[in-house]
Amino acid sequence: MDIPDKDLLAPGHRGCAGCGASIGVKLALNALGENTVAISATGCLEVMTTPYPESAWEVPFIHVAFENSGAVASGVEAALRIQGKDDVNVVAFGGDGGTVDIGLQSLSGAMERGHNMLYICYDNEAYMNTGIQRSGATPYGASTTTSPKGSASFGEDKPKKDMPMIMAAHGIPYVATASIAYPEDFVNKVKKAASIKGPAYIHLQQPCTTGWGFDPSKTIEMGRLAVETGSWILYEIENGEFNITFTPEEIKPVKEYLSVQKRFRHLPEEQIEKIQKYVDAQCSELGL
Amino acid sequence: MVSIGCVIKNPGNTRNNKTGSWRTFKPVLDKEKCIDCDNCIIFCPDSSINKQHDIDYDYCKGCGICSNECPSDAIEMVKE
Amino acid sequence: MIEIRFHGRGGQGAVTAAEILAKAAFKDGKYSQAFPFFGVERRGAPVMAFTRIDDKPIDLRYQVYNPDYVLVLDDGLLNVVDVFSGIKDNTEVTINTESFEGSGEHAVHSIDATGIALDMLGRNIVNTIILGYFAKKTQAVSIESLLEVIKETFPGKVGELNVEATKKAYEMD
Amino acid sequence: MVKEVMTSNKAVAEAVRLAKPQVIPVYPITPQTTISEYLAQYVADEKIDAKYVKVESEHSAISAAVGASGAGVRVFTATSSQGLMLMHEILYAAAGMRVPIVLADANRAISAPLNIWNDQQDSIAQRDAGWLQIYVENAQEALDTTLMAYKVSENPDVLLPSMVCLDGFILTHTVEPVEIPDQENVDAFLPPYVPEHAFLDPKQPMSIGNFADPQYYTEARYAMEVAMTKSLDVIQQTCDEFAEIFGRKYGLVEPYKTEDAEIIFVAMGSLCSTIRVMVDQLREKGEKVGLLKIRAYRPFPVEAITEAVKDCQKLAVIDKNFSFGIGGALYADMKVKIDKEMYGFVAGLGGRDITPEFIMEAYEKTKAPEQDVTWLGLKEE
Repeated sequence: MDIPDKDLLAPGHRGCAGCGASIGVKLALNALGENTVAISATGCLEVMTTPYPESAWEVPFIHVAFENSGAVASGVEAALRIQGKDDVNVVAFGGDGGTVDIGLQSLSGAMERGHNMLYICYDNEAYMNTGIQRSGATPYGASTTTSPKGSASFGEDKPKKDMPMIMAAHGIPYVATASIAYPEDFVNKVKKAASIKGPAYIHLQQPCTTGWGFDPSKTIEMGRLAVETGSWILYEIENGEFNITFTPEEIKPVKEYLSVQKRFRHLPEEQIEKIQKYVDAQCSELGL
Repeated sequence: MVSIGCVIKNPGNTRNNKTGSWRTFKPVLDKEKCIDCDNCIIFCPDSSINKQHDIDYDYCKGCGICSNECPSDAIEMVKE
Repeated sequence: MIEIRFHGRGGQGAVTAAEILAKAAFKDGKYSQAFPFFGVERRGAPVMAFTRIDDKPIDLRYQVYNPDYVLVLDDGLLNVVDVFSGIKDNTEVTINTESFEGSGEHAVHSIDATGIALDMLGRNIVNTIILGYFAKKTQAVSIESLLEVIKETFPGKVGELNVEATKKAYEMD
Repeated sequence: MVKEVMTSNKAVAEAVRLAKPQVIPVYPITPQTTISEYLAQYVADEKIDAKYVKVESEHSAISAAVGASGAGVRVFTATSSQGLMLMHEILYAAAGMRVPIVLADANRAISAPLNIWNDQQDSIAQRDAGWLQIYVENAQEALDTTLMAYKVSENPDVLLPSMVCLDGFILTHTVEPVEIPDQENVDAFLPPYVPEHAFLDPKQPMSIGNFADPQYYTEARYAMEVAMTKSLDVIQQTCDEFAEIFGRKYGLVEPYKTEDAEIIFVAMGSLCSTIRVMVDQLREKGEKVGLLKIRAYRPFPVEAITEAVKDCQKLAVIDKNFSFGIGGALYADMKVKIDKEMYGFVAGLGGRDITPEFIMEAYEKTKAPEQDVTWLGLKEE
């Protein structure tokens, strides 16, 4: 992989030690290069990178609110294009909350209108910025502060919203899933998305040391486990054509992924089995 | 005085913020063992390892991802 | 200042008629104003529109309650709406109807605009025809300006047909 | 220069065409809709060289507007009522980010009960968002004010967005003669927007819309108050410059027969037309009465108001909005800042027609007051 002389996400930002979002955004920006304008939803990313008067963004950056990065990006894109700046990459970032929940409408509108832009959802599977509340992207069984385990609860009782497929249903030219643990796969997808004219969406799984409950050194390991257990499947849909982009040599039991995270540690065996069945079904549906 | 609209015109200036002070353990690289896979550079959340694999302790928060992802066990986490 | 009130049904062009009249008066060198009273009703429901014409700028911004002229585009409205509401002794009321048998209390002109419309336009759109008749009866607006505005409002063949129909109404007794 | 008969909505669209914004994100809503339609057609017919962003909501309209303005181009959007309410959060963000957007609000009542007709509660509800708010009285003023709004908002001393408030239906759907300025003159009056404080250019990266902690937030908001105060002069200068070129004079406020008036009506928007006629009628009967039309509600022109009402005895303030337990917003602001005996009147809510009788009632009740605040034309049962 090409290593740039200077990262476009500067150090000194306030992300947690071991922050997966920083890794994902750094990789994406480096892949896109300097001729890029970035938009961010409110969330961990925005708060940790732009505490006035400091900013970690080495490319032009704008943030407006939590739920509107799709629409803000639409305006940015329109403004750049009308000025003839057709070659500038427009990339919008939103966390899972800002993407699959509160920002869904705004994003849907942006995708439907066909803006030439890339939207990257950095998915850490809960509202981490405000202290680990569940989102529509929180997986089944995860204990969060608003889907806590308890005497009558095993945690989140609904499966993760299938956001990439919702995006694919918009008929946009490029949709992909990715993981920070597979940087080459991710970077290739970012570059492909940028080269395609029209809207592109990448759903990037990004383990969160604080929210998932694992040692900061294990951020990448956790992402790898998600993929190796089939809990997170790497694929792309290019002009409607579906392709798995990474197939693990052997698919490990999901328990290996669940048992090393605090958010799943409470799960009884029968719930783990249920999750295993769900994961198996997903794998077979997508052809992994 | 704040800038108009709190716009930041010299971005990248989080470099003023030396997050190295957050660290409890620091990564130490044994260059003899290094196989130039660049994993430590690619995965560093704080852009604290340069192309020559020098670790910038001004910013390294000591997360240990580099050590964990090093296939040749060339990076050891040492208590500050 | 003269104040005109139009009664019609949604889709019959009462609002357009009020605007055409205002534009024609403006072409005559006068000041004018036209506006609808909109309900949320749809096609077919009763609507009202108003026009004011004056020699000086018009500074009134409320509805017309005591009109000098009332134009009724559809006699079916007579059973639904009090088209005579607020009229003055000298208010002239024009109704699109084959024949009007009122109480005799009010001065009413009747014109079979629908007949002309069906005959000349092939559909029951009477707003321009009523305006032609109004222009003749009142001379509140010149027929030349009226026809010009009708042409501008409806370009092409529709405009030409409307101009002919309006002329016919103007030439009627 | 051509003169045409048109609605205020068309007049606004004409102003937008002349102002040449490059991005127009709009979402239709009654009674603003025809603005969004005219502009879509102008773009379709290449009368404006702009990107018309067909957003899926007002929230996205204003969000895209902030994005585009932040990216450094001139932007226009328009809305009304519920749409403005949906924009609420981003209106504050726009002002705080100091992006000089111009927005036309077709003033309409707020639900519930659902009502599409005119009052001014929608824009009044946004009075503290940090936007300049100018209320207009007729179609000509709607056109002229839209042009002036860009010049004021884009002034480096101001850099706050502007809201041009025009009464729904009473203006938006009323046709009347309007003078359309020549493009040449408009270009001379309103040069292209050249942003210096904020734009998005990879050649010169900057971060916009940042996070500010307690150490900076207060100063950021205070800077807006300073800009808002400065905008008083900028608005007046802009009006003077406009008058030089186009011959039509406007101000922060417009006094009418106030010099020797004992009672002065104070109001905003289209209502002022009818009040002016009533003032003339009352004057004919020997009553010493005048009108103070408030054009600029934000910034609130305390000095200009104080000067205009200094010699009168009483004020009759008519609001098309209401703050519970207080009275109308204009009345409340006047109470705080203007040292005069005054009475508040709430009228015209949800499209209730404000007839001469209502205005006479306000006059009588100011002469012989019974209470501080009166709802005009309220049906008792």
